[in-house]
Amino acid sequence: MTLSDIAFWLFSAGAVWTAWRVFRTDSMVRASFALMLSFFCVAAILLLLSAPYLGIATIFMMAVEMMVMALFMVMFMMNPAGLNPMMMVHQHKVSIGAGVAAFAGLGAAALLTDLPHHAVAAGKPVIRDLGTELLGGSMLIFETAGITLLATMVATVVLSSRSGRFGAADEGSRPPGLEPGGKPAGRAPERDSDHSHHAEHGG
Amino acid sequence: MAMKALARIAMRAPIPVFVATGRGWLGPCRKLAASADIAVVANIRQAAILIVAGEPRDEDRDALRRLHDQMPHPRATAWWGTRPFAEADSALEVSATDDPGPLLRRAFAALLARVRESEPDWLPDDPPNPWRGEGDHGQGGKGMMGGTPYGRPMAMTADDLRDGLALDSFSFTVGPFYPSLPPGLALELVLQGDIIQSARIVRPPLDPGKGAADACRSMIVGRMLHLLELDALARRCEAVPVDDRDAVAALRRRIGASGAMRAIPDGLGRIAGADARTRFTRMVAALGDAEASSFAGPGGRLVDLLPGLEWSEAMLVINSFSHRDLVALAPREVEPEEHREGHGT
Amino acid sequence: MTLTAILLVAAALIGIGLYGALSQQSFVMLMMGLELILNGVLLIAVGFWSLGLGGPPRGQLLAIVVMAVMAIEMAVGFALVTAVYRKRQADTTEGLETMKH
Amino acid sequence: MTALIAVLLLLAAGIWFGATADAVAEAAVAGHPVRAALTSPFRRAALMLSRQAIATEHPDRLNRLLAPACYLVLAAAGLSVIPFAPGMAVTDIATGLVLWGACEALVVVVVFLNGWSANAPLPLIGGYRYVAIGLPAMLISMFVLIGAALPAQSLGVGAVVESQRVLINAVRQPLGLPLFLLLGLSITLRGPFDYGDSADLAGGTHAEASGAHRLLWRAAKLAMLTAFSAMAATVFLGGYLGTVLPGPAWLVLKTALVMLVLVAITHLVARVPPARMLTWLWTVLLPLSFVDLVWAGLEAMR
Repeated sequence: MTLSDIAFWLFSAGAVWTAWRVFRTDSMVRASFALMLSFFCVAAILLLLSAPYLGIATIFMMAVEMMVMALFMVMFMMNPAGLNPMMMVHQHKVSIGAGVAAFAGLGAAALLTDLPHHAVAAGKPVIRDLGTELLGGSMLIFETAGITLLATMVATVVLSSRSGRFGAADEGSRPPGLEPGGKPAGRAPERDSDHSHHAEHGG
Repeated sequence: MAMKALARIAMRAPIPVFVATGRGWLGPCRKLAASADIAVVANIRQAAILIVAGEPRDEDRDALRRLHDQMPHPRATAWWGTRPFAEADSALEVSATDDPGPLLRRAFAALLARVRESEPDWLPDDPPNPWRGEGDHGQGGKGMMGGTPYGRPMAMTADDLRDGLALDSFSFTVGPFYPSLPPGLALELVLQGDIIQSARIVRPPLDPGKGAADACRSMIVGRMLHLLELDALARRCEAVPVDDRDAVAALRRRIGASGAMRAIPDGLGRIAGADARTRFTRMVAALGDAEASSFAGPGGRLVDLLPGLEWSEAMLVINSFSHRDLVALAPREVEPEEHREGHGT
Repeated sequence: MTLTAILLVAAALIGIGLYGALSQQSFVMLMMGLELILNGVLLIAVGFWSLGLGGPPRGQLLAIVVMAVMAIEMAVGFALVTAVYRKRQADTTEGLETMKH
Repeated sequence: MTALIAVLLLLAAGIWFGATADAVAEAAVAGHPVRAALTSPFRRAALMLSRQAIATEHPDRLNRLLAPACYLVLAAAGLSVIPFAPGMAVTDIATGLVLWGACEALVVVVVFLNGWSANAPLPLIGGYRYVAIGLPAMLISMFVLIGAALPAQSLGVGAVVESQRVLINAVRQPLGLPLFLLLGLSITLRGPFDYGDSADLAGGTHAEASGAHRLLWRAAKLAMLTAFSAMAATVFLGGYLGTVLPGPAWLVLKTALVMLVLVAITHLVARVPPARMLTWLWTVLLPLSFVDLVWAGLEAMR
């Protein structure tokens, strides 16, 4: 058992335990940051796997992502600190079954498959490799990811902003007629009869 | 031993005091703030001595008790020109005409040396609502939404002014001893995030009384500078000798150079043709000019100006008025209802 | 630290993530489950790259793509949550019985 | 090992120097005696240590402890990538700039947690507000740092220093240092970028902190000021490069210079309301950082 083995098992235990805590804590903010810690543990394993750039980039990215996640938690949950204990789950048994089955299936596949063994050579310039790959042979893939992210930005603004093209989003938009003064082109939004308010999710 | 050495060093620090200003006491409080030996802090959590300057209003007495109990140990209370509460044992009393400095220094040293006993709480330390034991999870009610955990009602959704998302709103009371508000003013605010949805005057600001225009002005400009994160300049402003023309002119130049005026957004809190920036500029120009008339009788209500403003903008708007204008803008609202909580810090 | 061990850890992460994604009522918690699944996928990708295949540059590219997918999932997810909340005041999956209006 | 000791020494010295510079600048601007200010940090620290650290009602206890402690650790981690002399850094890795970026991002998390954990309204508003301002400020700094990495053709901090042998980055990329200083103000919660611990919220995220807890938070902020200043000195002012004096001495001098600039800005420049700053960040400062990046790229290709 070398030092890196011990580190690997410690970080693995950390990753799995914090991942489990995500769904077992009452405080939503703690859940977000437990998830962040799970990612950090995986990032540390990536560092052990001689992927320094990917490891640190994961830490960087997940710190920001989980911060935003925590904000949304505080925003949308009426009990973000879990001062009022709660359990907001559905189809609980099925989910546990599915989780266990996924673990068992993937685990069996990992144990039973004859896996290739060819480790990264020490001293291989992996960051340089990644750079030349991103901006060389796989530039199209990289650029596609970039364009997709741009499209995502536009889409998120469109989806989340209040002012829509045909009126405020929360009032139900209705496109104008095809000719001036004509019948509206779309279907008229029906008035929602049952807005499900917070009060409905009973414990 | 180490604690004793620590206390000996700590004794030589400026005395951190929190001042609860009473009616007509702005002038003396300003003198206190000017002393280099005393640090008037903006948060009760930093204070070692609470100074009750002047007779508190009857309706502020409970808020004052809560304020006192938020002060960390070891602590003491000095009663300056007023009679101590019945529950205040071994009170430090200073007569209205005396300078409290020496007495405070002695008491502060005694507190740190553990010679003087720290004051106990004045109010019972109970949760406002007992809640454990009822409901599915012991939250004191039915379902996830029931109950009042720790005496706070669960957040409920309400319409909002900014983006119509209608998330949970949050209502609470600031004042009457909130350091960023004029003395005496207490507001009940409904917030969505940090946007004020509605405001209600719980207590009107204290009437500054006659002849306090100078003290008022430099205290208000000081508060504005605090709000603009210019603490050191604010301290200079609170201490500036108003009859020294050169000192006042130098202060004015410093304020101008810091960009304080331009930092206040254009058109913020506009009423009777003047916005917060204009009012602040006028107030700075009138520093040290006892004759300068305040921008009197703006007409309108403070509570109509605040909704839709972000927290720090709202604080800027409130502090851009002279005390006399604010008294006119924020009259006592007739509502006999008893209020829940006053946030002192 | 063998590839098998790494795959087992990743399987555990994916299992927990799947449980979360299926069981949670709150949208945001559901997204946490999805993120955990992607966390496992990231680990698998880099595990194969590092211990199985001798570090081909494209393996790292795959990991970068997984990260981009995570970012997109989060962004679109939150935008959808906001849009749904704006329309229906709902922040749980039960609030959506229909996809219309 | 020497590098680790150097980091801890620099951190301790930086906390003292920052506190003293703050006290002196404050006294100078406020018109109080400057001599007394030289020793006042010790007295204030002793005072904070001899007071009670109050616990609020039902706080998030774990995070209340972790937030200031992690802030301090992040400062040390950030400082650990900085070389004191060629090759002499605690974590001498090829992705030093990315690690520093991760520290920046985590500062936002830590400040938010500090506001969150008190279970009180004003700190929470401070935390929320800080996230809104802190995240875009961090984005700007990342673009600026990538700009500085371009001439070095490496993300390693050591390589960035070596690339400045002919011309320091502050001259080569004139927009870089000013934009990076904004981040410094933001991650140390200072003056014009103090949106987390601001006066309008009676102290914001640490409004409910007292005694030793308050001292720890303040020390952590000063530690981060030191780490940031050392980073700015290294990436834009050439770090340990310089004639006559030994390398580490140059680094310390340049770090102190950046600290003094930040302290001066803190006490002399007013803060704008957050909504306005947010607009400026996204519409003026972020595009400026793009300009800096393009500038750096063109200059590197020359």
